[in-house]
Amino acid sequence: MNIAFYLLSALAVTGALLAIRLRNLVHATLCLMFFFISLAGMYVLLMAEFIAAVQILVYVGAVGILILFAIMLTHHITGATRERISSRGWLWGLGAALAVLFTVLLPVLLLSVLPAAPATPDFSPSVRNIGLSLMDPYTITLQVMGLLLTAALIGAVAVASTSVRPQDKPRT
Amino acid sequence: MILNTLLDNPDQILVNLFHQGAALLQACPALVIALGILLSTVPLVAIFPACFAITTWLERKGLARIQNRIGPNRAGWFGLLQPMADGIKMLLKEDIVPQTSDRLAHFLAPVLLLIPAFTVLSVLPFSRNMIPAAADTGVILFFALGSISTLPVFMAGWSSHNKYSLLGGMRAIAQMVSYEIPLVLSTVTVVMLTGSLNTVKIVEFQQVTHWIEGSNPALQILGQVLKWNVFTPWGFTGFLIFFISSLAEINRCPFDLPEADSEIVAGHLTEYSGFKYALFFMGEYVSAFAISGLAVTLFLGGWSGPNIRPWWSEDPRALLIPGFVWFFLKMFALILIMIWIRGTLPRLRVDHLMAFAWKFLMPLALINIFIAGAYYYLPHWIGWPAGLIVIYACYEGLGRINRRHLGPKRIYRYA
Amino acid sequence: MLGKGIINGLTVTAWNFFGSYFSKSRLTTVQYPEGGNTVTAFSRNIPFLVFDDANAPIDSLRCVACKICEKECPPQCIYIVQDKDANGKLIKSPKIFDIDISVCMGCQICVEVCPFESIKMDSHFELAGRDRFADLLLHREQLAKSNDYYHKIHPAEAREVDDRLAAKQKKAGPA
Amino acid sequence: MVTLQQYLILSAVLFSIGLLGALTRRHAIIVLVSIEIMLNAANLNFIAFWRFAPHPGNLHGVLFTLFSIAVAAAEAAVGLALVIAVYRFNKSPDLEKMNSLHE
Repeated sequence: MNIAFYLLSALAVTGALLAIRLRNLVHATLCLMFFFISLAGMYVLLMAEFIAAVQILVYVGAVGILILFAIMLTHHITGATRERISSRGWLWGLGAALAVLFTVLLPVLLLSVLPAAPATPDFSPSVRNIGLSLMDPYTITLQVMGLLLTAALIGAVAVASTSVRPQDKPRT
Repeated sequence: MILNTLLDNPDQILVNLFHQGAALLQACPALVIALGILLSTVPLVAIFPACFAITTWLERKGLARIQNRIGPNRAGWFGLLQPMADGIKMLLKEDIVPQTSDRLAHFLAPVLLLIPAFTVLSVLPFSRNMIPAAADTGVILFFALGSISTLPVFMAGWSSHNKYSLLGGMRAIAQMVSYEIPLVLSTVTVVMLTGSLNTVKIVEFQQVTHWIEGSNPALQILGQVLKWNVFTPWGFTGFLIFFISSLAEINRCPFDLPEADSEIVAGHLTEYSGFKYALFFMGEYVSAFAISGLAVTLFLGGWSGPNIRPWWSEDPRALLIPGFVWFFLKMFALILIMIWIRGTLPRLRVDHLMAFAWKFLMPLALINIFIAGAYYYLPHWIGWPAGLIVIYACYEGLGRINRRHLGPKRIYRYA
Repeated sequence: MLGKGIINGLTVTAWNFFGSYFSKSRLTTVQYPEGGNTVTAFSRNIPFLVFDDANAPIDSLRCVACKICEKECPPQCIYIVQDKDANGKLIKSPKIFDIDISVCMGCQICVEVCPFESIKMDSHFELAGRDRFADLLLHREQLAKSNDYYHKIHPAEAREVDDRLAAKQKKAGPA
Repeated sequence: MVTLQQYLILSAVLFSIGLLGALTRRHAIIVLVSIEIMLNAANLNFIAFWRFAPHPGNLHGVLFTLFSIAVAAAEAAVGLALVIAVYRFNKSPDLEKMNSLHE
C-alpha cells in the first residue's frame, strides 16, 4: 500500500511538473495524461473504483484528447518553438505558488489533527449505492449537471464555429 | 488424485487448480496471492497472442477464399505455421525509426497500445468464476481502459513526423471518439435491464437459473440459451449498434480509414516496421478480441451455450462443455463475421463515416434505450412485438431521413 | 429496406467463399513450381539473340553488330563491341553483346528496330541468380538461342519471321 | 498504512504545481492544463476526506468528485473552444498578446 502510494505520488508530481514546464506542448499533454492515470490509481488505493474509471474515461479519454486537438488546431505540429515560454511576471507567479504552499497549505495540514486510518478498512461503495444517491439526495444536482453539460456542448460549438475573422467583416 | 478433481468439473479447472495450489501453499499467504495473480494473468497473456496468431491465419485464408484464391498454404499443414513464419520475419526485420521522429513517443506508442488492450480482458467473464477482475464497475472499467487506446494511436501518428501518419492518427481519434458514443449508449440498455455494471451479473441475467439447476436436460439447454439479450428487440438492435461501432472502434473494415492504404499509405503505422509494427498489429487484434468478448458477454449470453450438467457431477451449476469453450466459440464467430465484412464492404468516406455515427447510430441507440425501458415495464407478450415494430419503424425512418442527405444516386459509368 | 445492399454483398462473398471449396473452376490460381508451365505464346520478358546453325551457335548469330538496338534501348542496357578479323578489319558480327537484365525493362524496342530479325523476346523468366552483378549481366553465349527454340516459344511469330527472311533472300537471290 | 495527512500533502503539492503553471506560463492551453491539475488536486482531497470520514457510507465525497469531474469536462470543452476562437483573432495562443478588447 505504501509503496504503491509513493510510486503513484512520484508519478503524479513528475507528470504535473513536466506538464506545466515542458516546451513541447504535445509532450506536456502526454505527461498530463500520466498525471491523470496516476491519480486514477490513487483513487483505486482509496477504494473509489468507480471514480477511478470515470477519471480515466473523462480525463484521459475526453479532456486529454480535446487538449491534443486544440493543440493541433492552434499550434505548429512539431511544437518546437524557441520562444520564451514563461510569462513576463513568472518570478511573481513562482513566489505566489510557493507562498501558498508553504505559508497556507502545508502549515494548516501539518498542524491540524487528522485521522490516521480509515474508519472502515474495506468499505468500497457499490455502483448501485452511487446511483441511488444520485437519484435521491442529489437529483437536482444531477439535473443541473445535465443542463450544464448541454449548455457547455452548445456553447463550445457556438464559440468555436464562428469562422468570421476581423478582416472578413464588412466595414460600415 | 489432483488430476481427478480437476477433471471432475472441467468448467472450473482454473478455480480448482487454485484451490489445490492454495492448499499446498497454505503456509505462505503471499505465495497464495501470487498463485492467484499468476493463474488469472498467465492464461490471458498466453491464450490471446495464440488467438491472434490463429486469427491472422483465419483472416488470410478467409479473405483469400472470398476472393477465390487459395491463401497461405506453404508453411506447415494448410499454411497453419504461416503466423509463425510471419512472426519470425517481423522479428528479423530492420527496425527503422525516422530521423526527425520523436524517439521516445515513437518507441512508447506500440507498447502503450498493448497495455489497455490486455487490461480490458480482465473484466471479461470467460466462464463461471473465471474472471480475472470481478469488478463491480466492470462495463464502465472496460470502456475507461479502452478509451486510453486512442492515446498511443495519436502518439504513433504524431511522433512519426510524417503527414500521412498524422492524418491517420487524427482520423483514428475522431473516429474512436465519435463511435464511442453509440457504443456506450447501446450497452446502456443491457445495464439498465440487468441493473448492474458487473459483467458476471450481466451474464447470469441471461440465464434461466431454475431451469439450469433443475433435472430436465432439455430445459437445461433452453435455460442457457433462451434469455440471451440478443433475442429481444432492444437487445438485437443494441447488438447491431454495438457490433458496428466496435468495428469502427478497432479500425476494422469498412471503417479502416485511419490505415486506409489507398489514401494515406498506412496511417499511423506508416513509419513503423519490424517488431513494433507486429506489436501494433497484435494490439489491434487483441482489442478486437476484447470488444468481441464484451459483445458476447453483453448480448450473446457470455459463457452460456447449449449445455447440460454432467451426470457424474454433484455441483448443480456444473457444465458438460466448459463455459469458456462456448465463450471462445462465440468470440471467434464474431471475429469471423468481421473477416467476412472485411471481404465484402468497401471503405467509407470520412464525412459518411461521421454522419453514420452521429445521424444514424446515435439516434437509434437513444431510441433503443427508451424501448428497453418500455420493455422492462410492459408484459413480454406486448413488449416483444411492440418493441420490434417501433424499432423497425425508427430504423426505416432514420434511414429515409439520412438518405435524403446523401444526394442523388451515383451511377458508375466505367465500373 | 436500408441495408439490403450490404446483405446482398455479404451473400455474394459467402457464395464465393463456399464455392471456392466445391468448384475447381473458381480457383484460378496456379501454384508456381508444381502448378505446371503457365508461360503462353504471348509472354515476353527479356531479349535473346537468334542463331541458325546449331553446330556453331556463336558464328551463326544473325546479329551484324549494327548497334541500332544499343542506341535505341531506353534504359541503355545493351553493350555491343564489333568483332575484327585477323587483319584488324571490322566484320559483321558482335565480339561482345551484353544485356544487363537488372536494367532491361522488357520494352521490346530493340526487337522492333532490328532490321535483321536477330534479336527477339524470350519468355524464360527464372532469371534469379546468387550474384547481383555477374549473374544478371548476360553475355552473347547465354543470350544466343536457336531458331528452333524461337519456334518453340513463339510459333506464330517465328513462322512469320521465317517467311519474311525467305522472301528477302528470294528477292536478293536473283540479283 | 498511508495516512490522511499524506494524501492531503500530495494534493497540496499538486495544487501548488497547478497554480505555478497557471501563473507562469504564457500559452493559453497550458494555463487550462494547469487549472485541470488544480481541479484534480481538489478531487483527490474530496476522495481522501470521504475515505477517512467516520461514515463513508453516505458518499458525499464521491458524488462531489463526480460532479466536479463533470464540471471540469464542461470547463475544458468551453475553455478550449474559447482558446480556438481567440486564436482565430490573434493568430497566437499567447496570453500576453490577448490584451486588447477591440479589434
